Amino acid sequence: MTQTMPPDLTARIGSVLLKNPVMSASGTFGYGLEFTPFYDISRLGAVIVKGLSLLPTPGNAPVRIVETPAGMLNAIGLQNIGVERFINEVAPRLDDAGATYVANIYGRTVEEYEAVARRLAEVPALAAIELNASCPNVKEGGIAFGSSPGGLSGLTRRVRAATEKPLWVKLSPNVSDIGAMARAAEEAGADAVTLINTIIGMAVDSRTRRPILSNVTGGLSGPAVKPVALRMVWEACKAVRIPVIGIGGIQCARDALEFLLVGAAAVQVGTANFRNPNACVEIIDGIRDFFVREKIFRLDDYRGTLRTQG
Amino acid sequence: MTQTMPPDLTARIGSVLLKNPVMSASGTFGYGLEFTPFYDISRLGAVIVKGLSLLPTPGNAPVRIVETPAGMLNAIGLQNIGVERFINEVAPRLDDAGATYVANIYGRTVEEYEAVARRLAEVPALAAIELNASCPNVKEGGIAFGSSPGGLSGLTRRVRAATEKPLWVKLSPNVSDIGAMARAAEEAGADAVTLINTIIGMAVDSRTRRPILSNVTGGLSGPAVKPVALRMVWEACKAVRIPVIGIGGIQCARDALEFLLVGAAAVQVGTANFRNPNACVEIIDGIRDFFVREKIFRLDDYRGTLRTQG
Amino acid sequence: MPQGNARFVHGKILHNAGTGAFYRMEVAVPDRIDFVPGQFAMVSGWPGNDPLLPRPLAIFRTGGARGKGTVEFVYKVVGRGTALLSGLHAGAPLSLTLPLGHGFEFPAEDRFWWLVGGGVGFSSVFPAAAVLDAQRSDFEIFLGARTRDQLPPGDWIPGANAPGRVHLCTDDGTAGFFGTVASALRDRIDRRKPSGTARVSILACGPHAMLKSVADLALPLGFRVQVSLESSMACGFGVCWGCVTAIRDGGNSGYRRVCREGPVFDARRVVW
Amino acid sequence: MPQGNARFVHGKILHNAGTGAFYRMEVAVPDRIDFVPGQFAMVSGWPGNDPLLPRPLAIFRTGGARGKGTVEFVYKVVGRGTALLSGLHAGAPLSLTLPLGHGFEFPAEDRFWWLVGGGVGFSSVFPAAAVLDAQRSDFEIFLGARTRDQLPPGDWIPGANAPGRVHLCTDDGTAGFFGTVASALRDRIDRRKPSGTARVSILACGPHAMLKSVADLALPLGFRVQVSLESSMACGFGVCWGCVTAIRDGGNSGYRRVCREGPVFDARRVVW
Ligand SMILES: Cc1cc2nc3c(=O)[nH]c(=O)nc-3n(C[C@H](O)[C@H](O)[C@H](O)COP(=O)(O)OP(=O)(O)OC[C@H]3O[C@@H](n4cnc5c(N)ncnc54)[C@H](O)[C@@H]3O)c2cc1C
Ligand SMILES: Cc1cc2nc3c(=O)[nH]c(=O)nc-3n(C[C@H](O)[C@H](O)[C@H](O)COP(=O)(O)OP(=O)(O)OC[C@H]3O[C@@H](n4cnc5c(N)ncnc54)[C@H](O)[C@@H]3O)c2cc1C
Ligand SMILES: Cc1cc2nc3c(=O)[nH]c(=O)nc-3n(C[C@H](O)[C@H](O)[C@H](O)COP(=O)(O)O)c2cc1C
Ligand SMILES: Cc1cc2nc3c(=O)[nH]c(=O)nc-3n(C[C@H](O)[C@H](O)[C@H](O)COP(=O)(O)O)c2cc1C
Ligand code: FES
Ligand code: FES
Repeated sequence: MTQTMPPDLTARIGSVLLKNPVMSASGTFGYGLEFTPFYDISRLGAVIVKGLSLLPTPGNAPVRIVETPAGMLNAIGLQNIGVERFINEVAPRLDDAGATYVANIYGRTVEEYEAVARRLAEVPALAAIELNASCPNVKEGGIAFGSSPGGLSGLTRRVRAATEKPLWVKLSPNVSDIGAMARAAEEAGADAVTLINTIIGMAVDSRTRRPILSNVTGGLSGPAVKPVALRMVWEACKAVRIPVIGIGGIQCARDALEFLLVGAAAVQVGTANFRNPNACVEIIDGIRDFFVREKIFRLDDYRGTLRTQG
Repeated sequence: MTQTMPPDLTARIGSVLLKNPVMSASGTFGYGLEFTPFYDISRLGAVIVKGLSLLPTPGNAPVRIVETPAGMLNAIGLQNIGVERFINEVAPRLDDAGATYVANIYGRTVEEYEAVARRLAEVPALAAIELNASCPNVKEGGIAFGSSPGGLSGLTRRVRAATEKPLWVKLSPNVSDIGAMARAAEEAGADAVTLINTIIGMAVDSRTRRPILSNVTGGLSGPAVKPVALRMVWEACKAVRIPVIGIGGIQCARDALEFLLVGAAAVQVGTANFRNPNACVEIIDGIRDFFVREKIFRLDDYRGTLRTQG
Repeated sequence: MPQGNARFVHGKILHNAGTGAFYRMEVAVPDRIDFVPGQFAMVSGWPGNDPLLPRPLAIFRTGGARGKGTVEFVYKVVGRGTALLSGLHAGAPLSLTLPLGHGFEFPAEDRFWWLVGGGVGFSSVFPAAAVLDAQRSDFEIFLGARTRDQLPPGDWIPGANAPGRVHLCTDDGTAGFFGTVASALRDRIDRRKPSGTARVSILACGPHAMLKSVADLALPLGFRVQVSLESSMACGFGVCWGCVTAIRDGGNSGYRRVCREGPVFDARRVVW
Repeated sequence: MPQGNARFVHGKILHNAGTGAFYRMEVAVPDRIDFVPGQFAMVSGWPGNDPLLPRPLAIFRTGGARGKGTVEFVYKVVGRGTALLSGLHAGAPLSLTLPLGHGFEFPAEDRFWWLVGGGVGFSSVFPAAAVLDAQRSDFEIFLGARTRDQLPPGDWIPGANAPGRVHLCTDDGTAGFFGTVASALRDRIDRRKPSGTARVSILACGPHAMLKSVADLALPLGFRVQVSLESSMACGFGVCWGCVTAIRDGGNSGYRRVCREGPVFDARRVVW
């Protein structure tokens, strides 16, 4: 390999500058601190913490997860410590770790979403708020807001008005027209859209005749959903001007590159962290190596360069 | 194993009586005759033939398929010999083979759908017509009709009026509310709904920066989609009174039983035929063995007995 | 909150062979692993994404030195993941995240130890026995299995030589005590000379029903009972919240992660 | 329309070992398999659903008798499926659908045969050579590879002993003719004594670009050229329409299934 200067992996999500385009996906990375034994989490583009609600949430009864072919279903029910404890106990330690971090939030009502967003103003270092308008696993949860353009734009407008922070809206894939959902978020003032959240699925035991998950249905994630996620991210990129953050089944650098190729400004890595806690940093290194091999100097020289004609 | 009389696997789809609940899925079984070297196709509940159009269709340019984690994407573009040749060359041979068979049809316009349905009146032995209102791989194709309840009920009504044959409507999973789609088909006169068709996905080559499929996007099938298919079939069963035929990622008897458990009246097996040409008959035998083991005497004693409470 | 010494390592299988009902596998790892009995590893290594998730296995034994360690596991083939593991040959690569979870505690004041293993549950109590044996504690081992051939080989049992130490029980009476481990414990309790006031401390691992009956039996007698629970896991190190179990803890009751606050819990807190 | 003798069988690997750049695998199957050179099998056997689809491999040789057959394959590891195959040991189960596709034709009137194999393409031309050798036909073999070590072992070549029969070519000149197979063919044509008017019949298998250049060279000379094409396949027996290639056929032109109307096509009909 000839001597070359390292490629510039900087990713820009609106006003937010990330040192690289690889983030951890919410709910698959705890509050970030759990990964400090494995590597320095300040190396990540950003850490997206587990979905936060106004009050601590107990979550669903077990069984909460089940493996499926090349994927898994989860119905955690958004168990979390609540925004209060996040602000007092977690945020300071993420600051100490030098991490760039984003809070994923949800509420059972629009008012709860607003309240959580407002409270987070107290965290100066918080890079952005990711609005989970699509959690399939809480009865009242975001899904109500997340399945129609109207519902989504209403929610987004309200939360937009409640915070100065950059606002990322996380989209549900369980819709007929993902482009329309992305546009609804854009028009309502979102700074970026993130997709995909999990696809609603189900698993049953043919012998006991019972659902495997206490919640009956759960959210599908992992390699199995990658082709669907990639297509939706591609459609969203064509539908909006704001940055699109790609998620879904990313396991290795090559997967991440595919999302960047179809136009994603950055990616998030979720389920892959479970089998390989080092997945995120290995993906960052893999993207860098690929750029060096292919003589690509800046992320933007690669991003969105898919050639669909001849 | 104590001496027992063989369980009754008869499945009733409205007026259509099937000797067992296992059918081949359209597009994965050719015209049925290709399987005669492997087994007697009259053993199947029914053979659903490749989607038929009014005129022969050349289909999409290669590359048409690509493997994905526990699944595959296809963009065949509905290459088929046309309804004329089906009637003259294929149907008689299916009759000779003693097969119960169903024609899967599609058109680029409502009129084409009607015309194909009318022509098929000439095939007395044809058990039913399956309306593909959901092929993701032809630009004009069914998807236009298949993605909104209004579009679907309009198409269904017209085709319903054009044929005396039992009419099954095949639903696209690429929608926000599968229950609403199933109801639209039911209210428009469908005798049954079949689901799921493939989920729209995409695959790209990060190095050449090109899509892998000539059609750019394709339909995802195989084990990867099973959890999503199972959930949608369960929702459809709760939404309508007409029979629901379950499809999606079924590989073995246990998978098929899961669809029957959530309420499907019968199932179709698609991608599994590729790796194992005997998949359908092995699944029939597996269901029978399970019923014997579990002392279940009739299909209806098992179908829809999922216990979601306590 | 972070488990200080947890790490993700690439190992190489040294040997992996079936002995009776169980497989015993030794894996070479980059460094020596220090662990607390009851802690476990998340193990994967088969090619492809199906199965997708690593499988939790209790750390049975570790060895080696700085820069060159070994880890041993004992497992039973119950499904696809363990079947794939059993098919791996010496030299095959394996990915491991370890050591994980909250293991057994050994309070100095406890003087009589009863270690209870049901099925393959012995894989997490034998390491505890090894510790107690090393510190010359007074301990007895109760092993339950469906039939004789479901019991571990005698030479796997630490300190088995000591008379009256090992109690075997089989549901079908083909070996040792005819009945469940719980009934064997009750029997042992009846025969027990009240040696002072020192209470017995029980460490148990095995099927959920067995753990419950042991707790129901021993807690009323004032024994201290620690149980190692099982649960389906995705990550194993506390980030997915998939493995929880309900824990009684006064005003602070709720779902706890079996992989992190557990797998070993105080039996009094477990909501059975 | 149905391929009369195609069947789905469960086989057992007899041996599966690497020789230079290639693996050679012999599989025990329930019955003897009769096949036409150029026909192939769809092969799978790894556990799990990822990879999901079987892989097409040309039938290299078959043996055995009624009730006890064997099939041999030669393959190159290029990706996940072939890598998994290469990791399977003797005794491992394998699923096979075979024999499949339309193989090479051997018209009686053709008297001079040139067999052309590029890369692992020899796997479908050697069986043709074996047939021609058996019927004492006049044939020559052209084998192209990037480098010497990408060529098959000499003793795999049927009838290699006959002088002047085998022409080796390497892109880097490390063995035989320095250049592509196509240029070696041109060279051979130039040196060719016009032995009567009998035309040469070419059977070729290898990279798409090589097949095209062979066709471009030989068709204008009136040679008959049969090429074995590759394509990604899902089923391999004509039911998914995933493997098509564009074929010129007068008013009846269109997409043909490589697995069924092919993999061997008349080079004049192929739309390159
Ligand atoms: C902390 C911990 C330590 C463990 N230590 C050991 C050990 O040392 N040796 C050993 O043999 N096993 C151990 N287990 C159990 C082991 O993890 C499971 O047997 C294994 O994950 C099954 O995987 P599989 O793919 O073979 O079976 P699967 O195909 O995943 O499932 C097969 C059957 O086992 C059940 N099952 C799957 N996972 C679990 C689970 N985690 N707990 C209970 N039932 C399950 C399934 O419901 C199914 O009925 C431990 C489990 C935990 C949580
Ligand atoms: C009729 C036929 C006969 C064949 N006979 C042989 C044989 O005898 N020996 C042998 O070694 N190979 C043979 N091949 C090629 C072989 O099928 C592929 O190399 C194999 O499917 C690759 O699978 P994989 O999982 O290892 O690679 P993948 O992971 O599937 O792909 C690895 C790379 O190979 C490419 N690739 C995948 N499948 C094919 C394909 N079918 N054709 C061309 N490129 C492909 C992919 O695009 C990718 O670049 C044959 C192919 C056909 C169609
Ligand atoms: C166990 C689990 C918990 C999750 N929790 C959340 C959450 O709290 N908020 C959210 O927006 N997404 C959540 N997700 C979705 C992921 O962030 C991600 O969108 C999805 O898993 C797809 O990415 P992947 O295939 O890389 O996992 C969760 C996913 C998993 C597997
Ligand atoms: C190669 C291929 C071709 C298909 N062609 C059709 C078709 O012509 N008409 C149709 O209604 N569905 C078609 N399908 C969808 C299948 O019938 C089935 O709905 C889908 O593949 C999900 O089932 P599976 O996971 O068992 O394959 C096709 C699927 C595949 C893989
Ligand atoms: S397995 Fe993920 S939190 Fe316990
Ligand atoms: S591979 Fe299915 S038709 Fe050729």
